[in-house]
Amino acid sequence: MRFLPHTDADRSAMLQTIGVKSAAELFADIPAQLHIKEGSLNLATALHEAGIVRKFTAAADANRHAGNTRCFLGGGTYHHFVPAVVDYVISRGEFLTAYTPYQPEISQGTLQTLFEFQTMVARLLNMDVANASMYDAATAVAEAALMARRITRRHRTVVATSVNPRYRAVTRNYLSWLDGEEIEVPCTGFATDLEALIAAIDDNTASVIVQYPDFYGSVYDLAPLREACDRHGALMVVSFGDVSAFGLIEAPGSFGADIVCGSGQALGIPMGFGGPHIGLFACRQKHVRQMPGRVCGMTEDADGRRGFVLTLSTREQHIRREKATSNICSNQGLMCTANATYMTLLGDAGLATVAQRSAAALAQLVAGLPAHVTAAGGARYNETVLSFESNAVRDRFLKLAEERAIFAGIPLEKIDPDASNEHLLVATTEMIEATDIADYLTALEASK
Amino acid sequence: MRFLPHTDADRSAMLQTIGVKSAAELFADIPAQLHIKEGSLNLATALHEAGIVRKFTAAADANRHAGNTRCFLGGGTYHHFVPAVVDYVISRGEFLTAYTPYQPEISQGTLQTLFEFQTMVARLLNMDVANASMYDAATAVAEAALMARRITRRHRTVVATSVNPRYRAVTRNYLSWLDGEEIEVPCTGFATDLEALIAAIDDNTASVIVQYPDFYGSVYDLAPLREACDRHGALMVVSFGDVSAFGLIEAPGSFGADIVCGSGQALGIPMGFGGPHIGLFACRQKHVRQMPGRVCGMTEDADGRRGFVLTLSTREQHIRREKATSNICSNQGLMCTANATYMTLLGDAGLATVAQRSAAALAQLVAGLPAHVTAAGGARYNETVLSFESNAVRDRFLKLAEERAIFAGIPLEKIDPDASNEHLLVATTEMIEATDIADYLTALEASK
Amino acid sequence: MNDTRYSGVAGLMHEEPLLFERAHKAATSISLPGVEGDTPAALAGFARKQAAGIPGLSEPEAVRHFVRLSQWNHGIETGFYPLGSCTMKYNPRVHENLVRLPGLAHLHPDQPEATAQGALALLFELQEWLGEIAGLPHVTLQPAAGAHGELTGIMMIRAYHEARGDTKRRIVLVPDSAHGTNPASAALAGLATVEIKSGADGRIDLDELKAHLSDEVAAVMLTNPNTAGAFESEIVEICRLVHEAGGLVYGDGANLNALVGVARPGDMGIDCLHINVHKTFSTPHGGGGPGAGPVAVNEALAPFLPMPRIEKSGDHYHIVHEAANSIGPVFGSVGQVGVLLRAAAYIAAFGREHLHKIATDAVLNANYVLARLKDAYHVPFPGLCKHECLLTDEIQNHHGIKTLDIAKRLIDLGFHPMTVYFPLIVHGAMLIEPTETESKATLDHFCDAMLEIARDCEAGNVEALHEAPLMPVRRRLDETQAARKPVLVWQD
Amino acid sequence: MNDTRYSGVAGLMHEEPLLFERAHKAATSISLPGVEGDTPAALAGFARKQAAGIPGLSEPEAVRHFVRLSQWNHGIETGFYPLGSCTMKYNPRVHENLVRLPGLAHLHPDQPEATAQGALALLFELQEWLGEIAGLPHVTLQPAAGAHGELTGIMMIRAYHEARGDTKRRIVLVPDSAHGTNPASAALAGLATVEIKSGADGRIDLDELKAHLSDEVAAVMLTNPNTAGAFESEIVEICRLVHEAGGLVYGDGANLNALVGVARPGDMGIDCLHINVHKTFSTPHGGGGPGAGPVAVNEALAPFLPMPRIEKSGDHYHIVHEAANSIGPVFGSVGQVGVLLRAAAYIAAFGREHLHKIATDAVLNANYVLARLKDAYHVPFPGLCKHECLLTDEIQNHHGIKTLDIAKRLIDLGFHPMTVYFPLIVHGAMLIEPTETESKATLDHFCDAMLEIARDCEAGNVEALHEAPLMPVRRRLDETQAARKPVLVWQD
Ligand SMILES: Cc1ncc(COP(=O)(O)O)c(C=O)c1O
Ligand SMILES: Cc1ncc(COP(=O)(O)O)c(C=O)c1O
Repeated sequence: MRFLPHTDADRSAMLQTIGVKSAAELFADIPAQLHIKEGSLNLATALHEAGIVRKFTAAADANRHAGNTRCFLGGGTYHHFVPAVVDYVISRGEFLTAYTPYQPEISQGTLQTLFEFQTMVARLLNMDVANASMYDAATAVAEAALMARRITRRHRTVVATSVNPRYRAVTRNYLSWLDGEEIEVPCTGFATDLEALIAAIDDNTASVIVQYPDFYGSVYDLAPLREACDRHGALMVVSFGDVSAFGLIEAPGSFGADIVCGSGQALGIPMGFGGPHIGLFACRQKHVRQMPGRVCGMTEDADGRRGFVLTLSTREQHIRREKATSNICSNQGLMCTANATYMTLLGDAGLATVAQRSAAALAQLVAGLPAHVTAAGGARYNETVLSFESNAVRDRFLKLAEERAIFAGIPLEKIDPDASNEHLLVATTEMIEATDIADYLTALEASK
Repeated sequence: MRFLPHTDADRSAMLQTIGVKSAAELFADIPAQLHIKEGSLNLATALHEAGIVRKFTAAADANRHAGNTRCFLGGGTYHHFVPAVVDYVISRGEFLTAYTPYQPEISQGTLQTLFEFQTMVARLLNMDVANASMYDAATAVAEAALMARRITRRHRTVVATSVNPRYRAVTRNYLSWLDGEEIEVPCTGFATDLEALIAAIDDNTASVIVQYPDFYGSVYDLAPLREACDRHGALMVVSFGDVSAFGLIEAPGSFGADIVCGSGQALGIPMGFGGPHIGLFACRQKHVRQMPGRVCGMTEDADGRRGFVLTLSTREQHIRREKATSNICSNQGLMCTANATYMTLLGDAGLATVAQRSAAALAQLVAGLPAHVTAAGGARYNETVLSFESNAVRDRFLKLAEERAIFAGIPLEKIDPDASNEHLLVATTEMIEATDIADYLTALEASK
Repeated sequence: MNDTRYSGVAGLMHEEPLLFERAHKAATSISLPGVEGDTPAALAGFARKQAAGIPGLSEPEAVRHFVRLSQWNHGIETGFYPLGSCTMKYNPRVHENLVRLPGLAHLHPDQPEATAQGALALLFELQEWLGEIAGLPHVTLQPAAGAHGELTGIMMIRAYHEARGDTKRRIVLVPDSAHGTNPASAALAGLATVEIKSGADGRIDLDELKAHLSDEVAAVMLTNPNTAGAFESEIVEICRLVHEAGGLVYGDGANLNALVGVARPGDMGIDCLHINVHKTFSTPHGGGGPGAGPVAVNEALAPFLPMPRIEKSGDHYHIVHEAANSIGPVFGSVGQVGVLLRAAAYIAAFGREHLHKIATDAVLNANYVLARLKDAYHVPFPGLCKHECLLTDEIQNHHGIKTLDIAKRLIDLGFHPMTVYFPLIVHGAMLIEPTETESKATLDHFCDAMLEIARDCEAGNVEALHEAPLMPVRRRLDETQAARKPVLVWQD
Repeated sequence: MNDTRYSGVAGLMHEEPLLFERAHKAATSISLPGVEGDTPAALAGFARKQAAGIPGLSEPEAVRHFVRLSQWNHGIETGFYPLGSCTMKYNPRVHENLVRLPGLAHLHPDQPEATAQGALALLFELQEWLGEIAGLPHVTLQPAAGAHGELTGIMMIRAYHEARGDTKRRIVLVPDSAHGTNPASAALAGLATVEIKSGADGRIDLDELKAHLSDEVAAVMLTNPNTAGAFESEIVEICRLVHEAGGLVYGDGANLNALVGVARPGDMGIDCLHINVHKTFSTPHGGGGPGAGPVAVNEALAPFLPMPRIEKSGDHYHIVHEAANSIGPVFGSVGQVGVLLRAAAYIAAFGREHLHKIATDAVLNANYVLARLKDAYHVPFPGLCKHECLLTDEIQNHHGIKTLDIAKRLIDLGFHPMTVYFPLIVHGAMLIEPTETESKATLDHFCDAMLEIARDCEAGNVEALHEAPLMPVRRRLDETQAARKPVLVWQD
């Protein structure tokens, strides 16, 4: 086996040093009836490296993908451009094959990168601090709900249904094992219903969770919500699906959000069929000791030189055990490096361009829609809902589009089980060119 | 431009330091009539990174290749398996983006790797020493002919026509500008005609150049040639196309070759449509000062620790100028690293397996040939010539094979302009599986 | 400072300022695709008023920045990494290429199922393989890491009891040797944890266990081999007792590397197990993650598995989103796909013929290290170990040297230290896990270094130990200062 | 030893024995594809009697071996690399991905043309682009490097004269400032070289040139800008004189970075030019190569281009192997395709709009460095420079410090030294080429370091200079010992 360095001679010598006669003796503490026969597991037979490459290549070739299909899919995962440099950086063994930086002296590469990541995330969201990642957006939202409960010592969580249904489902799940209630406030016209939401807040409310831009791409003013939260002493939690938005529109922190969380996938991480992505998580400095997850801080070494360490670990499971702020241990480390590299390559100006073009593409698409399709109105970032006169027309269009190498949108009911079946959730990024929009519109025309 | 770090403010500040008003002034020493108008060159318009990826992907997708076609092509370039580790090692910036190791203190990585490479090449060929690469096999053979002229101070070079026609053509070209003669000795039955070759050697002969296994894959005893060379004081130069052979058959050095040279492409380098490959070059210790090309040697540093440097540079163009042993400067450096990594991963045992399977595949193919096709006889490593009754049948077969995703062989006349047009040069490697051979034979059957 | 018998040597590196100190401009030179068009008017009112302050670097500068930073790290590719409980094994390079195939990397999770059959087939096969390896046939790939798997498992166990109307089971028993995630996960699922004291041999004490079992116990969470590297030989009896008391057994699979292909948790009576594929199946740790923590369960728990899951009907693979008794989703997609695919490749490389060699070489290596070090270091629980061995600093304490000093000295010699101060059941723990991908030569170098450190302690030759590490770009860092006044982001 | 203003810092690295010292076994654990079958009987008599003695390492060990070795290197990704005449610019990472696309990496050079049209189209386009950039429309991609291009060009020039029956032209004039490959290439093509002395300004002395021109002169080989970084402002007149004397002008294109998009060698009267794409067009140097040295020529030389070449007819691309007057092939294939494709990508990224910025920023950077250093170091040929600037150690010699010491001190501070002792026309040359991909901040750090070294010399503060380098894993190496008794391979 190519990953096993020992020769049989090595093994014999080692067994002798140990003082046993055979490798089997090393397993004598496992009751005999538990031993399975070598080779008896129902697995495939071993493959050499060439065989594995062939197998995975064949599997990959069996798929359509955003490299050979124009991708108008969003819903929390976006086909943004990933510079080759990002991939190179995270492929370097020194980043790729290191563990969590428990020994800071020989982990300063990871640690300084985390510090830069935290800083850039906090700045992009306009928040005081950010942690070193959560698993994904959905679990980040759930953790935000829990964090708000800890801070407020209240047990009521209000969630807008314009929050991605998957984030809501995970949050609902997490909360369901605890005391308290979770209230979901319906939206209207594929946009957040702020009034209804504000009406749902009371003095027992730990937090109100919204998404901005919301699940349907709608952008709206969070100021009234901030006021309402203040009135009731509730925390305002703002989630997001495509973080690239904040290169263009006002950041959640600017509205006074207490916790901001969502997906960092847009920042240099390929869609990868759903993962690994990354959950970004930011909060106010004053709440930092209630924050879940790892965090990197600045300090000095024995010679007085600046350096970085994981810090505030008294919040964490390995110190605090059942009283920890979260159970998270392994997080999305390498994806922080990907995000940091991406943001470094783009800077403010590049991030603004990505956002501007992502939004402009949607606007061009919507402007060209034929009469038999309507788009949800109001301010939208790079995502909206197209509504067809019937499920049949919609699905005919999807088929026509696929034939033209276009993934035209996500049937809304696929993500949102409550939705009816004549809608499409449609997203655009800077990977969409004018010709792609033209082809999309032609297919729409043809579907009538 | 994403590769240019300056802002306009940087540029202004720098121009001020220089003491000029504009960048144009920096080019004032170029006569005005030579200046071309900015943007006037007939080139494509600039592409962003995504555009370049799309362009190259489209071009790549327009090709068939050995990843999706069973490749029975050889003739000096072979589709052997390349472990992913090789590619990772040569992609590391520290190896990839270094220059020739002129400053040894900060180039020990490249230098130790070169020393390991030289050692492994010398061992594989069973020669005393090897240099740090030539451009490719063809130029290596030409350089060997020149080196033999320098050593013997004779000007007659005898070449077997069973040496790859491309190596011969380059060698002929190099020699054509110098005094002396180049004699090419025909072969018979797609195998080296040793007798005729020996007959062509005389006391003015600088070297006799053969290929082993020869261009047609034939393996033969070099001992008689050695004797003949000794009789006439000529040097014996042995070239090769697929160096993997020496995992299985006796190395050229074992027959007393004076210079051994050929392609190292088989050792971890993808075919790449013809390059970059690498020319391996080995000789006897006593001739080392007549050797062309760079060479790395062992030494000590100021603290007495072992280290490596480029050495014997008094042979080279930068010191010796027109009297240098060669004009070579940049060589195939990174391909040495690829070869070294590959050999390290395979070791003797792996190299033997590659060779054994490459040969076994050919034997299986030949054993299954239908009656209307004949294979050149005698001992063959992994390459032979298939002969058809007519050009029409051969080409019908090629077409049938291509339809079945098989590159079935190289029409011999394509490489060897002297060959008639009913032959195919066919090669096998360990990438050929039993099913591929079966499909090949089925296609042959169908071509009758 | 530099001992030539060990790899650690002083060399030339590069200081690298923070990005924010390096970059001096708002503009970056990146060029991007996309439509040229105006910002939609409707968004104008929402325009960001102040740029975020993310300094761009040109591509050449960015590469140099991160390449230099990378060189400050120790990774499995640079040296030995015997972090106990972390299973730092070699990460095959070819796996990095596989997951970057465009037909895998650029799939959208919600693209039509028919267009992603290749990916679904690989994931389904992995589900099957993991079930087979665990001896627990029903698998969810959703959990994002081990701790997340624990949470998922405990949720399922709770759902199981509740579905049976057995609602008063609100306690999870956790050995004091358990990893911190175990109690934390139980708490997150709304259950109370009660710690059970390990026996003198570091294993679960059957009497102690019995004393705690009751009709309020939902589950026992155990790790086998345990975090001291010892196999719980009474595992069958333990499971029987828990089951008898109406509870279920949750297995923390972080230590599966000791068992893979040799014995199966399901066969032992464990009901539910997470598998840290970033340990056992060699997906790279990435400086903290991402990992994946698939959970395998038996028939009883199968109905409660989270959704979505991948199922096969005929030749077609589906992502199934709904099931009557499912606890619901725990993650935003089917799982950390790229991580899971690497794990599948690792299993495929070994196959049925060789899979057990992972465990046999891992256990061989740990016992070899133990055999070589057991006279020089205190072994709290003597006997054979499994994939890792536990030592303490008791002997070295007499010379004023503690585990931390030993760890830091190892850094100077070129090794990543072992896990220190875990498990908590011994004082000054040093938990050493070599894994199966290390050579005898490397183990010997490491043991030589450890023995030399022990001799230096004996000889009172301890300055280098107190001062260590001296070689890396930074020496010991002040963690107290970092925590007291946390500086978590850069202020220009 | 460590000055925090510069990046050089001592850190932890790993010693790594030679492979032959590390590996201890004949067996490797690689697993390979292919048919299982017996060795053909006919080969039995030729079986290798003794294994080569190539020690295998397992994959984990091999990766660690080469990763550690890599860390001992300085590359453009780790730091500034101002090697004059070498054009060490940033190598775009995306290019590494492009050439690894299976549809480019796994093409056989002799697969049917119709199945490789994508690759041929890219190469053809590059041929056209290079011709356009050089102002010499006919291009061969075959030469494997600059020196190989020189040889090819001189062969063509010889063939040209001979085709005209002008057979007595056997001399090539080469300025004394020329790179060593120039005379070496001429000699390889069977011509005699005559050195022409540079004028006091380092440029070609027209009188000296005229004195050497005759009907025996086949060609003048010149480099423009020359190797002192100065543009040959008389280039038009030079070419006119050579042509008048019946000779041709060979241009060494190693310094094309100063001109690309700004001025064209062909327009100057140069007949034949090689282009080092591994300099101007940013293909990585790889620790010595591979490069590529395409040659561009005018109409007069076009018939003599080596074969094979890529041609287009209609929509179809062909590899043409034969042409009546071709000198024949100089390489075994159409060229170093993977290298050439990277060059094409670099040109494509700049395009017609931006290509000149390569030259303008490269020249700006060199002049900036010159401006900052010209008071502290001797400038042998004052005035503006092009893409590189030339200094000498004359001032520092007074303090016993020579170019080599300055170079080695730069290493400790974190920089790769400039090119030293070339060109040969000045004593103690230091040739500094920053390239267009370096930032002002990097140039400033480098200049600060150079100025500090100069101040240290003034102040007699020279110990660090004599001792340097102290930081890398090795200090100055004994080159004399290496050459006296060459040890080129390891003996077990
Ligand atoms: C014994 C044990 N359990 C659980 C975990 C948590 O796993 P993860 O980091 O994947 O969440 C770990 C990780 O270190 C562990 O060692
Ligand atoms: C001026 C000059 N000419 C020619 C060459 C030779 O080019 P190559 O190394 O590509 O053969 C060089 C390379 O350093 C050079 O600087």
